[in-house]
Amino acid sequence: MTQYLSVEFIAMLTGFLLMVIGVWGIISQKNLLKIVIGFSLFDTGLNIVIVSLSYVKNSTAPILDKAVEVSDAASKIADPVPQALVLTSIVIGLGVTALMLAYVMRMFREKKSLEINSYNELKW
Amino acid sequence: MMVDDKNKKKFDNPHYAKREVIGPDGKSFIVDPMNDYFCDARPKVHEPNIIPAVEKFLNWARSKSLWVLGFGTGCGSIEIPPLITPRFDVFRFGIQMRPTPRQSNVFIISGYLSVKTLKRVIRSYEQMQNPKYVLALGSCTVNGGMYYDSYNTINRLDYYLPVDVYIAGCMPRPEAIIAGFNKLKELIREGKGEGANLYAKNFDWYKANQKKIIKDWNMPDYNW
Amino acid sequence: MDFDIKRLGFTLLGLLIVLNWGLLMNAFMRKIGARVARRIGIPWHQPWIDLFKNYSIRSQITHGLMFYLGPIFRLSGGVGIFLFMPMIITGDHWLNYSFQGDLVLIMYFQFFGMLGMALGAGEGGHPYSAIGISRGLSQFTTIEVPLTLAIISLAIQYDTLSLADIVRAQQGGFMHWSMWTNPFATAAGMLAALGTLGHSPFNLVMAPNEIPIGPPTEYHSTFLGVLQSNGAILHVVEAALFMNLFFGGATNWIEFIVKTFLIYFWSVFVGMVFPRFRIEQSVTWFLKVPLVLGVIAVVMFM
Amino acid sequence: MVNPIHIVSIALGVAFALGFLGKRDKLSLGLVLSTLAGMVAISAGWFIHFLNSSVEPLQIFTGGFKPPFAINLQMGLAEATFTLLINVAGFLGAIYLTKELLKTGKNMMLIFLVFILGLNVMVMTRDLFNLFVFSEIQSIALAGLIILDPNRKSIPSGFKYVIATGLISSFLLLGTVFAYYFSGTLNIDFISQASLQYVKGGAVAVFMVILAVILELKPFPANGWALDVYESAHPGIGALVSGIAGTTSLFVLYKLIPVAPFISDILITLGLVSFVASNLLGLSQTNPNRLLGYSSIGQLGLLSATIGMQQLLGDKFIFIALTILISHFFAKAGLFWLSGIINRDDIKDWAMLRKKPILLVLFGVFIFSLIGFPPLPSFFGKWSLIMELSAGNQYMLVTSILIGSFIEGIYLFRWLGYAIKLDFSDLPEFKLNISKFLPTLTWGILLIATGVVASAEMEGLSGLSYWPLIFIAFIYLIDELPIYIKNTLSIAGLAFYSWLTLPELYYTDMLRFIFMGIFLIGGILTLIAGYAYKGKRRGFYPVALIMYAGLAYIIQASTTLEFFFGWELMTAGSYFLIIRGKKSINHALSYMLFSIGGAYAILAGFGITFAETQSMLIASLSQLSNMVPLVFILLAIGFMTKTASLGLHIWLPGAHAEAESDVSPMVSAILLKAGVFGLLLLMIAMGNNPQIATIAYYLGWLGALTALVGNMAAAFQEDAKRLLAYSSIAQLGYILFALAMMSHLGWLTAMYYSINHFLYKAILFLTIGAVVLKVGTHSMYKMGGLIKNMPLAFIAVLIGIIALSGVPPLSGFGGKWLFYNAVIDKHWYFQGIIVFFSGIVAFLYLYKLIYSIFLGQLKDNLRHVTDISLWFAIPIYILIIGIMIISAKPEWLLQPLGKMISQWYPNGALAWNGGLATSTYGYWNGNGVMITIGIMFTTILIWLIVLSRKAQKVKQFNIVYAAEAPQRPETTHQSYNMYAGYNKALGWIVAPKITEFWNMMSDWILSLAHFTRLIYNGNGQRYLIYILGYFVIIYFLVF
Repeated sequence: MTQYLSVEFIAMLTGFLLMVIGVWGIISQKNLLKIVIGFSLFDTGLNIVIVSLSYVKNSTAPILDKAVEVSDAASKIADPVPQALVLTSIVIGLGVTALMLAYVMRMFREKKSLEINSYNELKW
Repeated sequence: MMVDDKNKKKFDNPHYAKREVIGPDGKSFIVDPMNDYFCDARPKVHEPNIIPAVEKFLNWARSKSLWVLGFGTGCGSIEIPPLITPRFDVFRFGIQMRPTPRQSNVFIISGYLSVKTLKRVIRSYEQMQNPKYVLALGSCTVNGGMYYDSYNTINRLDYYLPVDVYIAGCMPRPEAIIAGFNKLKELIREGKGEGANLYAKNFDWYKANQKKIIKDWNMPDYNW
Repeated sequence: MDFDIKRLGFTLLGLLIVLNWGLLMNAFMRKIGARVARRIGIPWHQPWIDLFKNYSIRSQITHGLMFYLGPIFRLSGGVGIFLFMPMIITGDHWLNYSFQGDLVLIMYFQFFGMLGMALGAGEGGHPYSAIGISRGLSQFTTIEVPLTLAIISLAIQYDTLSLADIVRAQQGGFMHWSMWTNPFATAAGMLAALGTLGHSPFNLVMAPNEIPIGPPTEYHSTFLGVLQSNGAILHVVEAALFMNLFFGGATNWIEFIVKTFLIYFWSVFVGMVFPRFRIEQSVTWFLKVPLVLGVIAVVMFM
Repeated sequence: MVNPIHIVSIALGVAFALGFLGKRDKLSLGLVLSTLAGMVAISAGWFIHFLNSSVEPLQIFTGGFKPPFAINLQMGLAEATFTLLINVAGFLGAIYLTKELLKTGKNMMLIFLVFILGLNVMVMTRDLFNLFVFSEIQSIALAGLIILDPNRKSIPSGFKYVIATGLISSFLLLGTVFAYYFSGTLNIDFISQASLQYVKGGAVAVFMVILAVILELKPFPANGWALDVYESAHPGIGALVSGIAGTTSLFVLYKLIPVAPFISDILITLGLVSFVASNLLGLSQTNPNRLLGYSSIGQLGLLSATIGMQQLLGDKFIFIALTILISHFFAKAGLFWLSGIINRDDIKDWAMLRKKPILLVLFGVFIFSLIGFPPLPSFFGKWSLIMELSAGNQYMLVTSILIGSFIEGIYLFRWLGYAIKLDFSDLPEFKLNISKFLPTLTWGILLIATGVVASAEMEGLSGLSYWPLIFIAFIYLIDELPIYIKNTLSIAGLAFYSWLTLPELYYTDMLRFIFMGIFLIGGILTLIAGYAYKGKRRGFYPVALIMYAGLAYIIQASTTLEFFFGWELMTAGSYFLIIRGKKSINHALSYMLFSIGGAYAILAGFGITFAETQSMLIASLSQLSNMVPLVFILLAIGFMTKTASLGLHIWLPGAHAEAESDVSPMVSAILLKAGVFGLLLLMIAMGNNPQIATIAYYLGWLGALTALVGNMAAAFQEDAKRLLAYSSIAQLGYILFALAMMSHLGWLTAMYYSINHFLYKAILFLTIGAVVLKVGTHSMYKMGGLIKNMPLAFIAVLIGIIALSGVPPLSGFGGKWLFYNAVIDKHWYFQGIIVFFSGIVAFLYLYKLIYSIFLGQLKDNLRHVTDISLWFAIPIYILIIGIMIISAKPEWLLQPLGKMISQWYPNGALAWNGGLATSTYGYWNGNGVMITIGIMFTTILIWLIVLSRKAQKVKQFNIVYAAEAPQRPETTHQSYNMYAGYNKALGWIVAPKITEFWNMMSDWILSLAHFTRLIYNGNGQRYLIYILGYFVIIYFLVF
């Protein structure tokens, strides 16, 4: 039971919860901005999940200095790779979100509407 | 050619008027049905066989095989069907009906002849082959009979066609017609059934007579 | 091929006999028809007189080359069937040129005259000719089906397609005829014969009161004479075909004459009794009863 | 050798440097183009390097660490190939987009460069996270490129694209990190070594990674977003998305398969579902870009399925995948580029291509490449794919691939037909921009070149000579020259080939000699008629020669591949020949569809054969022991689509009737014999197998019914060429019937018929074609009385119909005689009766043909028509001489034929005594009959000439006509509906039930296509739901 109360588990659960909320927002909201927000939530949740994976109990930050010797670094520090990944992922998420917002702006400029259903011209 | 041009103007059959048509190559040309559709050779005189014996034999055969064109021209045509019934049975004498003028030798003008019918009679007659014979029934063919003063009935048939045998009566009974056939046979056997040659010889005269009475002459002059 | 003057002589003599017998038979049939209608009818020599008359017509017209060739094809068709058919089976004299081809040749040579005639009449340009031909061809397609079934049945039965061999196989007595040994084929064949010989109820091709006389509407004088000669030959030869197939052939001319007369009479007899069929009626009729009989005939020997 | 890392570095460097260039757009473009050229050079260098030597792939370690501690890139032959493809396409794509890039400025160029860069890295990287990063870079760049041409359509579709790819790459990321979590590494090689599929969570992780890649490949139905991009983005971008991005994703998929081997099976299913469904949806699409989108998705589906089949295909995998991929790569990009040049929203407007004929040729090359026609690479790819799959007994896969390809063929050939045939006079003029044209042309040339390279790789194609194809290419190059030069050259070519092959075949192989003779001599004769045409007749000679080359290949083939090569070549050539007719568009399409269907049946049959015998020799058909009936039926169906047997005959009447005057005899008298030859080969190979006897029995019935229905239908036609076409169907029915007898006499009949049919059908079609050229109509009732204007034509038709009908003494009778003997010998009485009946029905249409055209009443407008062209008359009369010789001396033909057939069926041969042939049942002396009839006919002719020498010649209306004169020729010519009574009695036999069946089928398929595509309702959210749903469903399918 205790393992389900651990930090990493709660973090991961939160992350997945956010992702579900985000997906729900993306597929249920009709407003373009809300969709983008949904996506943002989803992305954040994803990032939390990634970070939660790197957590190693009772370990310290993955910085090789006096606190952690190189020789026993592997057992003492948290996994640095997901942290590096999450940085990249955040950047990319930012880029994607920005791109989406740019698109929303142009769409609004074209049609003066933020309703996703008014962009159904292309079909079949 | 004796036919005068005045009559030609009366050709009013729109199907026989000259017309311009466009060929498949896109070039247009004139079609003149009267010349293009109909042969314009005159009927010729066909002399009998130069060997008298042969001609005599052939005449005998012709007299024994009289093929009648089944074309009822007037009221007398009702007298013709009885000929082939068991009561009169002209098959006995080698007489039979043919449906096409090409194969017939005998043309029975059965009674009065309206101008309109005359036109058809002339056409059919000219399409029969030499030798051919005309049997004329009743007084109408002799002098117009009871229609002598009608505006549209001819009075005297032999102005228009060479008649071989007239059968008097109004109308003649089948017996009389059979008698007429017998007379015709005699004539043929004697070599006197040369109506076709007579017609060819005096073609211009016959044609002029025909055109005089047929006002709307809208057929070719030579009906082959 | 060696030229055989004797064979040619016999063949020409046979042709002469067949021609005259055909004309005479024609007269007989018309006479019988007249008597049925309680008339006296034509004299027995009327066909010859008509033939002479037609050859003696002085003037003729022609519509063109094919019109001219039509009767020639037609007569060639009739004479050709004669040439390839054994007439009298005993001896070698009256077998004609049947050694050049078998039953199949005869069957297909029927079309030679028909086709040529149809072409000639077609060039005549008369619509009635074309109507007659279209009817004739239509009718002919189905007439041939039971006949072919009958022939195939015989070919299986006698194991040969040679007409002479089929006739030889039937020799030796009345009961050896195909009529008895293969009654269904005979029935199918004889019903087909009604169509082939062209009497009522299958004379729609000529239908005198409707389309004057169909294909020969434009034919006259010598052309008609040639057609008449062909008609005489063809009727005898067709009858001879059925005689050879079903009725034991002929061993002498007397037998030949009697048998062909009776076969021809069969079609005249039916013609006297039944009125004319419309084209779709006659086409379908041949695909009913005669066809079934023919199928039974084939199944019997399969 | 430049380190491949510099592909990345120079691209990135230039991308940054562009920012400093200010507004100097032209300079920027120049820089971008030269960068791309540099990238091409680098990858080309590596490509050549790896091609020439079997060196180990180069590993590049970034940051100096080895994996798993750092990202590594790999450059091997595969990577070099793919980066080369990407960079070349990127370079040419940039050239293609010059105008647009200059208009939008350097930002777009920058994005373009980044896009290509992203793809390059995706190919080279061995690191999962790096893959994610660069696929994101690539998608973001692409999202930017979509609004290269910003409009109402492209902006929303870009948005849909961003959301969808965002979602998909999130899955990729999620999968990546979990894969890392379970394996402790991000390196693909290490992950695959870790065998994550056995770890519970690990399997899910790699599953997510793979599925994200699959979703990048836009599988049906989770692909609405991609379709919108295809439709709305600039076609130049569409080309990049479909051609390069798709290719890259495929490579990534290929790379990742070792990570999750369990996905293979599901991948095959998904790919094939996508392949079949997308092609189905393409059926009711009219927008060219969206149509290309469907086609792209279909091809990507096929390719991903191929990747899944890696284990099944073994050694051949690389070859198969590469050839199909390259076909897709070149063809799809090329088609998108063409679409950009045309710039129309309806595929019907593609007739515009004809304003620049070279574009039409390119279009044709691309289309044929997608379907897989020789000598294009996908032909070899599909062939090998089918062979290998069959060898693995994967018949379900074979079936679905063939069905999908067939459906693809429907819309692609419909489209091609529109481009070739529809009227383009109303469409606007357009200028061919060199920057747009050059890339397209390059792609076309590269496509053909790769085809040639691929063909060199094929086993079982060694016997094929490429000289005919080179000769055809030469003829195409001189297409601008006048007709007589090309015609003479073509005839010379055929004559030379005849001289090369025929004498040798005569001594070695009689069967092939005869068919080769029909094909080549027939070809020469029909080409002679071509002199009658004027002008240049563009495009005619190459396609006609392609058909003849195909026919010749079929004859010379010793392996099934060569045979199929020739078969497809012939189909392609004849398709173009047929579509040349004025109203041929639909008929050519249905011809093509039946041909493709038939070809696939043949392919499947050959595949099964190969599976068992492991041999591609045609002779191996005879060694088959399992599934013989199936193979026989498949191959027979394939061949019978060419012989147009009942049920498969729908294409023939229209195709033959509407074809040009000298094409009709080519396709009728000559082409159909290819099917006969195929059937003969089949029966020779398999005839000994007892299981075939039953099938042959039914084939016999089929042939008989074909003969009956064909002839019956011919009798009711009003169109002269359609009549002859139905007659061809019937004649081929006779031949099928005779072949199916599988006896000496049966085959003798079939061979004799084949030769005869060639002779008289060529005569009839040539003559009628020549007449049609003169009178300008096919309708017989509009002609009439032409005997006086056209005596030469009349005599030719007369001889033709006498020969066809089987009336003695001409050659047709020999066929009938043989036929009777064969039927009785084989005891096939009832089928025989039907065939016999149909033979008599033939008289109806033959008479109608000759009467309606040449006899009866001459029409006004035809009064001045002259006789047929001499150029038509020459081949016609040569053929007539042929008929006369065979008629007079049938033994000259029948004796060698009999000798040839005796090697397969020694029993039942004819006995010859001079000219007299004797069979078990009957006898026939063709020579004697000819002489007898000749003498008799002449005698009677002389007799009548003597009697009627003085007959008066009269004109057309001098007929007896109920005492009146006829009025118009039109109302006096009894031709229309000539056999009304017959129709009333037996017309039900030809009620178009079969046509209705096929129409029903096609309606059903079309409505299915229409109904299915309604799932794409245009709502971006719906598309996301599809993606999620796809994910979930596949998840439950896998686990």
